[in-house]
Amino acid sequence: MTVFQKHRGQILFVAGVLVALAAGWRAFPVLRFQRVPQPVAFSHKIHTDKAGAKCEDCHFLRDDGAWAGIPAMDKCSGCHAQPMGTSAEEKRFIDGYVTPGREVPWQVYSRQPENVYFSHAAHIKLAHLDCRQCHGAQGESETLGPARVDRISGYSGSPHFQDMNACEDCHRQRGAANSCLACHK
Amino acid sequence: MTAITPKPARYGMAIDLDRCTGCGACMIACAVENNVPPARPEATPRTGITWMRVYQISNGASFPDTRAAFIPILCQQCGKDTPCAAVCPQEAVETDPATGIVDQMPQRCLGCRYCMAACPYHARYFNWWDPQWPAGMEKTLNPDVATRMRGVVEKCNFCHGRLHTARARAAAGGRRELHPGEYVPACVEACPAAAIVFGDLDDPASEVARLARDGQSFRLLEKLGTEPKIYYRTARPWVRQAAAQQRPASEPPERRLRAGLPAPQGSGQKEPAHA
Amino acid sequence: MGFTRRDLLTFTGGSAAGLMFTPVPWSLLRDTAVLSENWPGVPQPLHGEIRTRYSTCTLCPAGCGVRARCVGDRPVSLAGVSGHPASRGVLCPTGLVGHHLAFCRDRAAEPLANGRPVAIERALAGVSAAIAACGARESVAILDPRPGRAASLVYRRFLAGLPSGVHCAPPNAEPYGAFGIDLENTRAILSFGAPVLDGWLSPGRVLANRSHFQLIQVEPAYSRTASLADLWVPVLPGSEDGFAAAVARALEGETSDTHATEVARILLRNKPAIAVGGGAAVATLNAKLGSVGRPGGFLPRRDFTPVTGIASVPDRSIGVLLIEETAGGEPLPWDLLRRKLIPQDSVVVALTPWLDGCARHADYVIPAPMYLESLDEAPTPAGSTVAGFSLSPALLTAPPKLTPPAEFVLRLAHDSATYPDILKQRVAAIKKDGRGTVFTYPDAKSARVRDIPDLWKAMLGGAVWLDEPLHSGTVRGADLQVCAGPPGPALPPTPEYPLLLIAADNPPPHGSPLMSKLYRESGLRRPANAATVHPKTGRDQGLEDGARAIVTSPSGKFPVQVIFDAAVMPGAIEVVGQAISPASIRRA
Amino acid sequence: MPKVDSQLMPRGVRRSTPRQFLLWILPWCALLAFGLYGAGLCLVKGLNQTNMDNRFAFGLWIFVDLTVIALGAGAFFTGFLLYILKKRELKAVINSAVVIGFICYSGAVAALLVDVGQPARFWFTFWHPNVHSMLTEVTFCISCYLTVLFIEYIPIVLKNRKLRQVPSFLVFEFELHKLMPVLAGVATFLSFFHQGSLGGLYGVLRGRPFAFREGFAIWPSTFFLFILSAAAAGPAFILLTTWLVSKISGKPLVRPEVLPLLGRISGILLVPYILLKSIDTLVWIDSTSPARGFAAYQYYAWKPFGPWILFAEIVAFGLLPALILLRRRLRESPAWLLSAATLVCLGIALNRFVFTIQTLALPTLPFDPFMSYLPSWQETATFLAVVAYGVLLYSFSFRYLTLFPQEKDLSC
Repeated sequence: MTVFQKHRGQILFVAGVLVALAAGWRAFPVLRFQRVPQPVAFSHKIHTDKAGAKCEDCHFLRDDGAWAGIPAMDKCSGCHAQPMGTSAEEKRFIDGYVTPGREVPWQVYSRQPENVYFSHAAHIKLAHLDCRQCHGAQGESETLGPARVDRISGYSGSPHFQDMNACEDCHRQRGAANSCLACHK
Repeated sequence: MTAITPKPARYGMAIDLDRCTGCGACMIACAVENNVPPARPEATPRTGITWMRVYQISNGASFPDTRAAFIPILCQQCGKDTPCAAVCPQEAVETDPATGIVDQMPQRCLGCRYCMAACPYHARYFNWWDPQWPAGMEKTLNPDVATRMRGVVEKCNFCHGRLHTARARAAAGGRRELHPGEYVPACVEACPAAAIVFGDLDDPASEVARLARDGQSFRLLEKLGTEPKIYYRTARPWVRQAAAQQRPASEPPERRLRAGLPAPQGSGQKEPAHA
Repeated sequence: MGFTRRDLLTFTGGSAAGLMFTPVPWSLLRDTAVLSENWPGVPQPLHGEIRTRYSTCTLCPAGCGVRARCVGDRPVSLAGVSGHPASRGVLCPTGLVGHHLAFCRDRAAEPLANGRPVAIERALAGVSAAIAACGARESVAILDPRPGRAASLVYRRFLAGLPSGVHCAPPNAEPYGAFGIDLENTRAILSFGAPVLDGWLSPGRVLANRSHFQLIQVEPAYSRTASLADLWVPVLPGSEDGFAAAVARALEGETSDTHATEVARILLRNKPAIAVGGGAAVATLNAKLGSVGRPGGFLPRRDFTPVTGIASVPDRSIGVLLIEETAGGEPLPWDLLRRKLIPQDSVVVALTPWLDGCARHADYVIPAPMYLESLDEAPTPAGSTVAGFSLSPALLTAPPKLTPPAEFVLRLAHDSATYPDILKQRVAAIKKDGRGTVFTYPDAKSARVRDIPDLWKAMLGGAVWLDEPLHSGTVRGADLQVCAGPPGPALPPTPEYPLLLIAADNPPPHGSPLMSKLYRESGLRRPANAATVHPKTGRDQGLEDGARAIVTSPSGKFPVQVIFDAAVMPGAIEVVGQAISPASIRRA
Repeated sequence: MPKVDSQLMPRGVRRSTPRQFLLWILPWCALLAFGLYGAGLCLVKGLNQTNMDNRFAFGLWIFVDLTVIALGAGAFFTGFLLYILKKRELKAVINSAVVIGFICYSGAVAALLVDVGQPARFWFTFWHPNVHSMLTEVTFCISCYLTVLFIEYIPIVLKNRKLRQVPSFLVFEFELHKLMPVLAGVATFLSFFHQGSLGGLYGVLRGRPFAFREGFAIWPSTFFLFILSAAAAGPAFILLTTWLVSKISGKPLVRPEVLPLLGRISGILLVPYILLKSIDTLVWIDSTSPARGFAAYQYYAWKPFGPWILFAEIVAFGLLPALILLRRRLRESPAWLLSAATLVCLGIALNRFVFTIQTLALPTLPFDPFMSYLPSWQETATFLAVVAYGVLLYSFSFRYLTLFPQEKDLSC
């Protein structure tokens, strides 16, 4: 009659608990999100350093306060009609998208539900937030990491854009508007 | 640090019933702006969605002494003890302290319709059907307003999408405060007779505040004490009588509203009872 | 000893308990909310850069300026152009949802010959053959809904080349002939049934001036305009001319019935005054008021070229009839057209965006582009005192197989020019004359034609050209030709037909499904099948409110839904868009 | 099969043959199936299947929910009298009362889940509750109380002859039983609250002067009236059902003095209710309603809702049964007792009808029309499904469980 025999029930129960905890805290957060690679290995670094481009050249506020977001093909083809460098990736990009004039299906890191409203204008011009605060060091990145997408909802799984609480907390701390329609439409 | 929130406004409207020609432009501009779907054939005057609805009222007299007027009804944006906001079980309705606008969040709404029972103006509408647009027409939807799903309540929110746009434009110019007239709801912009004046009731200089103060203005069901922010104006005594009077004990069927009448053929079996 | 079922249960119980203390159940629960947000089948709006584009409304003769809010190139909402001389920044309800028309049912999608789809070439060949086959006394006619356009010029040129071509227009296409109305200076309007506040001329212009003219509405029905007029004079249908004469006498100081005297008093006190709405007596009344050729009255404009009204085309004379239908106009009553056709071997060609209008009776249907689907033109705005012209650039991409009516006629004429070429020529001509000013929509500014280098480009960007006013000295055709007045009843009421049908409210035009929904649910426009009667009349006929009934008149019977309304003249039945005639009504 | 069937039955009582029982439940099953089909349509195709509309946002379902929950109050009130006030005689009906309560509440909740437009979001109310809303209070209390009823139901089930053979069940049942007084206390508290909140639901509608009532603190007067009326109606309903079951099963189930006792309780509670209700009505007519711009008389000018409704509510269905139930001699005679109990239940139903349907039918804007509403067949079917479910659950419980402890002694 070993200890195991004696407390077989309890031991098994505890084992179950432990397994569940491990699965819930370790495995689930990983499984929950899908890592979708970007279609083109774009390097912010090269564009800012070598090409001497500024952030605002591509990502800017329009006069009406709308955010231009990710530039469209016409912006790229401005320079990349012919290869600027020698990299295979650039060639692939030109043959695949520039020459046929196809838009690049970029994966948006911050994909939100349709009813969410976000104004870059308010956050940049009024709250004077630094891009890094939400987008991290994307601007200096060598390559674009894969987008984290919630497998069920299909929305962004990136820590900053995951749920409403992050927004609400910051708004509360800064005493900014927190009514539903302030951020929903 | 409240500095970040701009000076709160209390948006409201003054609607001149003597100018209103009952053309319905306000209703239509509203529906286009807010992505209201076309009706199912089964829909009736009582199940359709019309954030803004123009009613016809009459003095009850008979030909040739009869007189008619039009009165647009939208959410009256009650400012005190807002009946619908108090009753919602899950905070899908709230009054925005920054604008005084009564917000309705369809994505939070359970569809219990308690708020509709609470609203004395019948200004809240339920999505009885899945919204549907004719093929291709969904490409004309307004990107500033999210479409709603079936089984939720929706209502006028003073074209909040336009408020977002106006604020973004102001922010781009580094401003927190909006200039007067920078933000107007679709119905105000569309009214061919310029019968609707919109603005901040708390700004004494504003046109709307001036109109709200003058003797020709009144509000619907004022005695309920919910401080609606929609003011109606008329110089015609009988119109004021018909719109502001206490509910009459009973009325002859002729007095009945067109809106209350059975819809044209193919619009379901529901017939209103006769008073 | 092995792993028993009991062990398994214990283990599962444990893990279930453990799971409660992990994010798993809660985040899954939250995701169900997301699922209920993306309710299946609910479309999501397109996103993109918001642009503003301009056009001009061609749905009715008002010629209002249109400012379109577009996502990328797609219009999502339409609005008026502030400062626009004709529309004063206003669009009517129909205009507000003009961009929905392209998505309506009943659209003509491809050429049809006797109901069967054919290639456009085949249709062309068929029609030209029919035209060639026309004898000397079998005329070829084109029914032109808006004479005075560049397209009308194309039609006239083509018809001139034929042995007997007739360029004709629907009744009252040109209500006041060569004259426009100087609303800005009018102080009183005596209207005989004209829908002055319900879509008359350019609604924006009328409402902008409403505050400084008195409005007297002479009409049997308590119409929208009547309800908003300063004075409503209910008269029996057909007695308008009599009343006009009475007013004319009263203006002379003769005593006549109290209403007329009252009206005369108002007119004399508020000069300049005009009488509108048509009828011979109205013409004389205007002469009496001295409102012709004077500021605040009827002023002649330069561009007028008279066309034959369809009514004055001899019966049984047309061998080939080409009918152009606009996207906004309501179709003519078919029997009016049928009478003009040669009974057996006549050919009808419908140049129309709709399948439910005259297309139903046509041998050939040539699908026309819908409003905003192709470059179009807007002629002189209705009631304008000066000639005008503007382009209506396309905002939507048209489906294939559509042919603009003018283009079809050009091809019949073996003319190599396209419709845009014709429009270019028109603009070039305006530039050449160098008269008048151009109001450009984007900047809401007016400039002299001479000062605009590239008029065509300016027009494409949204602009309206307005001619210089004629000096009132040089009044051409000083006698005001006025359109026909409101018709009286063909027959008097009889025991068989004790009641009187009154046409009230115009039939709802082709419109966005959204518009028809809103009108139906608000009850703001009467449903097409409504018959409105005075409650007393209704009860005398054994009806009650909301009942379904049958209306019978000498010209036939139709089902209606009864609406009781004390505003209706006792003994009358107000129906939507019906000719005035005696009738009877009984329960269905 | 018959063997198992008989083994499941309580000892010492006689039950109908399997055949009879089958014949009894079949029609109810059919009705249930039909009802579920109707409810399914509403869930799949949406609420356009009902005849509710933007004016009649609430319809048959809400009316039924309110009524059923009021009648189900018997469960908590009997429990309260038995365990808290130690009224031992009521032991005879407590099990039956619990089952009925469970049926009423679970039925109401089921109907509510069909009634809301987005059933998948039911948990929002717990996740983001709006504490100012009476409906939140109702949702919380009802779901908690339903759980309590479920727990109260368990021992009754575990007492089943076959289940008793599992030793651990026996222990569990015993433990639970010691818990009963506590549960009864909790149940009483919860029920008092949500019965009240259900009344509050309408009393707080300041936009509907017909329903709006002044009150104490956050609770309008209807809050307290609903509690009282429910407490009065509950025993009456237990009385009726008990009588009905014994008629149908053709067996005496409780000692003769039990039903009159229930009647007496109901009568005693009715008196204060009627009194307060009358006062409340007078205050409302005199000040509450006029103060908000609505002369009370005009509510009753819209046919068919004439002044007769007030009379029926207060006199015919209130005072009259109260007087009957308080007279010992009348109470003793089954005919009087039962008709009085029926009147009480009808009165409750009428009262709930007035607050749900009449409130919405009456116009508020000066140019509003008066409107009427008739439930669609899908709505009615869903309602019938709830009824059928109740009958079936009760039938099975009665057959296999001991709902009436005295039955054994009375039958032998």
